[in-house]
Amino acid sequence: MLYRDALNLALDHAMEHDSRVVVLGEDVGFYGGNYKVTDGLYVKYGPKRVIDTPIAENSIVGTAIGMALMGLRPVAEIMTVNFAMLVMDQFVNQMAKLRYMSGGKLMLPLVVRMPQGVAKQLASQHSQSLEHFFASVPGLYVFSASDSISAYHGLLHAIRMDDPVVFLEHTLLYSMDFPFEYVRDFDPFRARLLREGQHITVVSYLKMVHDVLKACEWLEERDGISCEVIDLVSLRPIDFETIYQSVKKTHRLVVVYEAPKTLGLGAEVSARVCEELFYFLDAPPLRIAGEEVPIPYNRKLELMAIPTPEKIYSQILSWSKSHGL
Amino acid sequence: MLYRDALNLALDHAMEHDSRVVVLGEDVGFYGGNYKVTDGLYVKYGPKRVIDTPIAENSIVGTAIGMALMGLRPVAEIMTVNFAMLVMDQFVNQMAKLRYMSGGKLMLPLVVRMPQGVAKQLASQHSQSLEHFFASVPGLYVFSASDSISAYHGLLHAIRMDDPVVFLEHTLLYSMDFPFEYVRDFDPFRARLLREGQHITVVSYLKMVHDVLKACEWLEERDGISCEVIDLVSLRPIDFETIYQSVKKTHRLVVVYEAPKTLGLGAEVSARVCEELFYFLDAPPLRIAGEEVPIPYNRKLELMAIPTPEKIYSQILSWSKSHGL
Amino acid sequence: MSQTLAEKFYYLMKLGREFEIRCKEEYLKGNISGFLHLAIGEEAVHVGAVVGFGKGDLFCPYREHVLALARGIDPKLIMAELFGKATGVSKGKGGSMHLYEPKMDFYGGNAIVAAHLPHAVGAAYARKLMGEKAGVLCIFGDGATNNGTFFEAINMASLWEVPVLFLCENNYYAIGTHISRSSALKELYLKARDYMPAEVVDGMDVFAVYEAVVRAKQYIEEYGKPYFIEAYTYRFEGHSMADKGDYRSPREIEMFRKRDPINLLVERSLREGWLTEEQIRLIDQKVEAVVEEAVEFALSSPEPSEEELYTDLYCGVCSDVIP
Amino acid sequence: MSQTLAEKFYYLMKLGREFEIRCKEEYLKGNISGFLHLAIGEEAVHVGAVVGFGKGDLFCPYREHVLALARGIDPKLIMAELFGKATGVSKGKGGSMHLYEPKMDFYGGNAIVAAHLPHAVGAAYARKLMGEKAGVLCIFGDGATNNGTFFEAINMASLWEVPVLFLCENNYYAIGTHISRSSALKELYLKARDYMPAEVVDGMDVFAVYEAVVRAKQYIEEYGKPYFIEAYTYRFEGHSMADKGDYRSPREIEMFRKRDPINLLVERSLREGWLTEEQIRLIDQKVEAVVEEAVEFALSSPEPSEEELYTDLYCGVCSDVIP
Ligand SMILES: Cc1ncc(C[n+]2csc(CCOP(=O)(O)OP(=O)(O)O)c2C)c(N)n1
Ligand SMILES: Cc1ncc(C[n+]2csc(CCOP(=O)(O)OP(=O)(O)O)c2C)c(N)n1
Ligand SMILES: [Mg+2]
Ligand SMILES: [Mg+2]
Repeated sequence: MLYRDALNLALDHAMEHDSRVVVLGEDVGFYGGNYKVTDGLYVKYGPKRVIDTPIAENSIVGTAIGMALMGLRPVAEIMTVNFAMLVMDQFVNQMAKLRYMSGGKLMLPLVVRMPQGVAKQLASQHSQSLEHFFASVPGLYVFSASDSISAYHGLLHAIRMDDPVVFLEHTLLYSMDFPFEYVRDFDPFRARLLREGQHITVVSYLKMVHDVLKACEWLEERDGISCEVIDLVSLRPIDFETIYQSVKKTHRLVVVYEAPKTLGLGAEVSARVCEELFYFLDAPPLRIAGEEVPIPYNRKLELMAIPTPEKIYSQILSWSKSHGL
Repeated sequence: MLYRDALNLALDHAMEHDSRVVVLGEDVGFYGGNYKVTDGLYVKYGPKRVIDTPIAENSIVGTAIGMALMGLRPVAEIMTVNFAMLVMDQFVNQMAKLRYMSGGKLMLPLVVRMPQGVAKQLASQHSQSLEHFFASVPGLYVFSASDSISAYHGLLHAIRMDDPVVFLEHTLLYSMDFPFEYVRDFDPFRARLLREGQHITVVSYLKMVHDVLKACEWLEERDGISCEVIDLVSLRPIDFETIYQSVKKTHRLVVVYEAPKTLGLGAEVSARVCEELFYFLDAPPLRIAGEEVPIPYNRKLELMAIPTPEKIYSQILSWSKSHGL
Repeated sequence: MSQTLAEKFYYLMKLGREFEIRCKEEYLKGNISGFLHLAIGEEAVHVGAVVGFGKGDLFCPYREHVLALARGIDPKLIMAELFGKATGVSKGKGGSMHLYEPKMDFYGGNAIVAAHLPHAVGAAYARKLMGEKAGVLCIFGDGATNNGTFFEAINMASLWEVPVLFLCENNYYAIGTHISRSSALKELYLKARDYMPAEVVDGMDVFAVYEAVVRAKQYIEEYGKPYFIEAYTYRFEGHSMADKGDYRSPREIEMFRKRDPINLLVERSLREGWLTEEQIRLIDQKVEAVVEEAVEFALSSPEPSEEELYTDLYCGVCSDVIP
Repeated sequence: MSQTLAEKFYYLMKLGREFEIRCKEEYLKGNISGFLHLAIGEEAVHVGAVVGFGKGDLFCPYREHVLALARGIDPKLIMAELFGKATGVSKGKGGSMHLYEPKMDFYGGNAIVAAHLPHAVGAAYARKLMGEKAGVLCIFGDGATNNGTFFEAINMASLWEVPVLFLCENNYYAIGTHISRSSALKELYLKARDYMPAEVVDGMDVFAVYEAVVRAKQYIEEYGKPYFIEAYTYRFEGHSMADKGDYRSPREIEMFRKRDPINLLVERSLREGWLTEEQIRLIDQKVEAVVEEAVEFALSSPEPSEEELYTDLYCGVCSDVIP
């Protein structure tokens, strides 16, 4: 099932079973969504529950908050995470704090969906990965979906939750086809073990998961290095238990993410593992991440700016070599 | 000299010597600034160069960008970093990227000043520390000032730079009195060694620097533990060289910051040191930071939410004990 | 009718006034801390609006003590919140700028200028979708009307046809900046008049505010559309306890104090025979007692326990409607 | 006068049209990638405005090829940018949405809707402060007028009295959303008329746009104040190459295509005797050659070197004016 269709299915099921669920965002209605995630919902549920909004991001989430306060369960779409920079006040100062400031009197059953990441030559204002902006905020939950199963179940779970969730998708995944099945009690707070391995624990999420899996196959085939691959799914909170278990076995940690390395989500994973499992580590953690630059338009430069399967492979290989693997 | 007055002096000197320097922000002119940092400038330089703005943060920085593009050297004030959440588009998508996207054709000699941190019971929407939001963005420089010397010289240097600078102050420092002197070639990119020590390297910045110094005195006096204290000053880029030198000597790292621990600036410092100096470390790094909650209004809870000299002292002490110091 | 109204107005305005005068004292004593924004001088707007609006959701800025009192929230719980006590309306976690009581449709203060306007629009959208009649009252200042969020909310409310009454209390200042140095339009109703009916009212006359709001409420509920009222008023104190307010000339302050909304109400009520000196004395006594009781309650209330630091961040449950 | 103008307009509009038709082909060939927003159908607005405005700073949205061409930026350098080549106007780092040439006062495209409006206001403030006469031209779409940043910029421009000409090209759609589903006001000039002179113009008539802009330019420079023009136009293509634009009825598209701004210009120019068939043929030939040359230049230009990934992020120098 296409990743896009899995998201669409989750929205459809939620709206079908719960009349309190409404969808709002730019072009989500009549147009069917910029990435067609909401396709068909407008016709099926009508303009009152599938709401086209003006280009006013801060107020899209702001109105969704108001709807949630009244007992609706809005799912807002911000067309891309780049535009979420206009929403940070509603995310950080409102969505994340209203419940706490009210001593628990307010409830915000609210989901904000957005795609992020490098697609193809969309240039620096349309290519960002900004998960750390949300994952650093107490009061928010942040989920990510790397395939159709986590897309469907993760989004559905987010909609069912009575707390605010930022739901991150990746632009390049929408038209990818993944095996799909309904999973009993899928838990978005548990990281997923996508590949078992002995030598190295590789932590990732969103689209990078697939690049990592490819690189790890090569490492196994060509170099006999066996990697355990973990898909975080939840970026706030991070399921460190699952990471710790794996690192206690492999004694080596690699974190792969698309955002610039400095202060990206992997910084927390690397730091936390060093602080908690210092005496288990056989090698310093390795972070493979984006370069410290905006994403350039030129394709060659664009690919240089982010991890690729080839780069992940070669960096893990040389790092393993230089640390006695 | 009061921290506030040092900032005022820097602005005054800059405006006096360079007619291209203008100041803009809410209440900065006629009112003299919410924290009186711009006091007197309105009278001295007039309303054309000390510009009162509407409550429109995104456009305060947006207009400052336009001014900078034309060759002025604006210094914008965002009243507190909490309101900078309304400015993230101009910071992340504009200020940080215009030069790069233009292949180096555009120049942005622009400074945005803002105070952050917990003052006293201002509640969660007015008490945040958000330095990691800026320090994670390629294309920005981020400076911090912990005393009157770094306030004056750091701000003046920021104004002289032809690149955009986010200049972070701390609300509690404004009315603090610090020794002042004019320093020859002060370099905001170099971290400052505020205290020499043998056993532990303690990295901090802004107001926490002073709590750290207090805690380190106690550690020395009461427990004979000698700490080396580093004030980062520049938060992007981070002067890792100075940190490495110290850690190579002490073999132990502590990072103290006011923001919630997860994904705060200290995560990068801890991760980077583990990755680069893995074999030098005698103990896992320790991060002493804010709790994972918004800042509550109640004073007792507020102080529980952030590091204090007492907490810094006791946490470093027990950590040292449990790691053979 | 006018008689019962006059009595109600006087009680609530006097309660607001005395409550906040006491807040000032308690702030200076150190029992209240943080930002404390007083509405002294603006009671006619707050009381007239809340009473006139009647049933419906309230979204307010950080200057909301009198609005909360007028909505009927127990003064004890408000004072306890200002004292940061566990018994406070927000468990001591919110403070002066963050009073909430959803049970009374009070969605509280917000410390980010204009951020609550889209909340009000979304709330009204939800109420209408759920087929409920009562609209939403959203209060904000003159300074807020220069923020982009204000216009986004105005446009969406009008576009989506939702029942919000936007009430702008124009007290001429945003902290130390006079409206003439922050807004290109000095008549703020102009900013909304193309989107919805917009009118101006004397914010020092509680009856005028009340009547305008009653009319507006009828309109938004009958048509399910938004309405805008600009109320001219003035804050007699500084912006908050941190501000002396001395950027305003004594003459200007004097001029407005001459039109103290409480005095105006008293004079008129006596003239019209709606209230007697005796009634007023009795109300004043009651107010004094209520405020005293609130302070005693706050003083004798316990601090929140240390565990409270970590509670109320997430509710951690799921709605089970979806299979 | 009209004669030389007609010739100039025809050349630039035809150049814009052919340049973008070629962009489409090159995009389908894979020589151009990313978001490609074509202004086909909107040439009268872009050319009339830039020519009419003359000297002064330009701030544009992401749909800015024709604006850059009209400003006189070498088509070779623009095409090379779209090809992502080192010779591009932004060294291949910006692409279609990010063309910049400060030497020609062209401050380029911006891919964040409405984000460039405050830039234009600040630029105009700076020009005025530095005593320069030329104002600033800021172009944006109908959808941008629903964003808070638009209103903040309008208010500040009016409050600060800075010479900005706000030109709203109303093509009725924001991607797939018709203006009637995004804006409470369908006449967008209403959003500015209380802040500054605001008028409406037929955006398919290049002479009408030109004359309106010339008048507006005189006003902003004479009074040092802002001005607003709403130009009605239509994009014949989808929002970008990623959008088929099929949410618009064939009838609607047909209706607007009947008023293709280039045809209107040709018909009128022939009728008025401003242009002859012969002249038009010669211009067409020239345009063809220029576009061909641009593509060849782009094709034969080198890719940026790998070091370029890290350059141009900071300039790393200091102004030495301050001791
Ligand atoms: C977005 C934002 N910017 C700035 C501030 C700081 N601030 C608090 S109140 C205020 C003035 C608001 O004036 P107005 O809207 O007229 O309300 P009033 O206090 O006069 O009732 C400002 C600038 C804030 N809280 N939020
Ligand atoms: C802040 C922001 N939100 C959303 C987008 C995605 N987007 C790009 S163009 C566009 C439509 C803009 O419509 P309009 O302003 O009418 O300009 P037009 O393309 O019609 O000329 C949208 C929603 C964006 N680039 N920036
Ligand atoms: Mg005001
Ligand atoms: Mg449009």
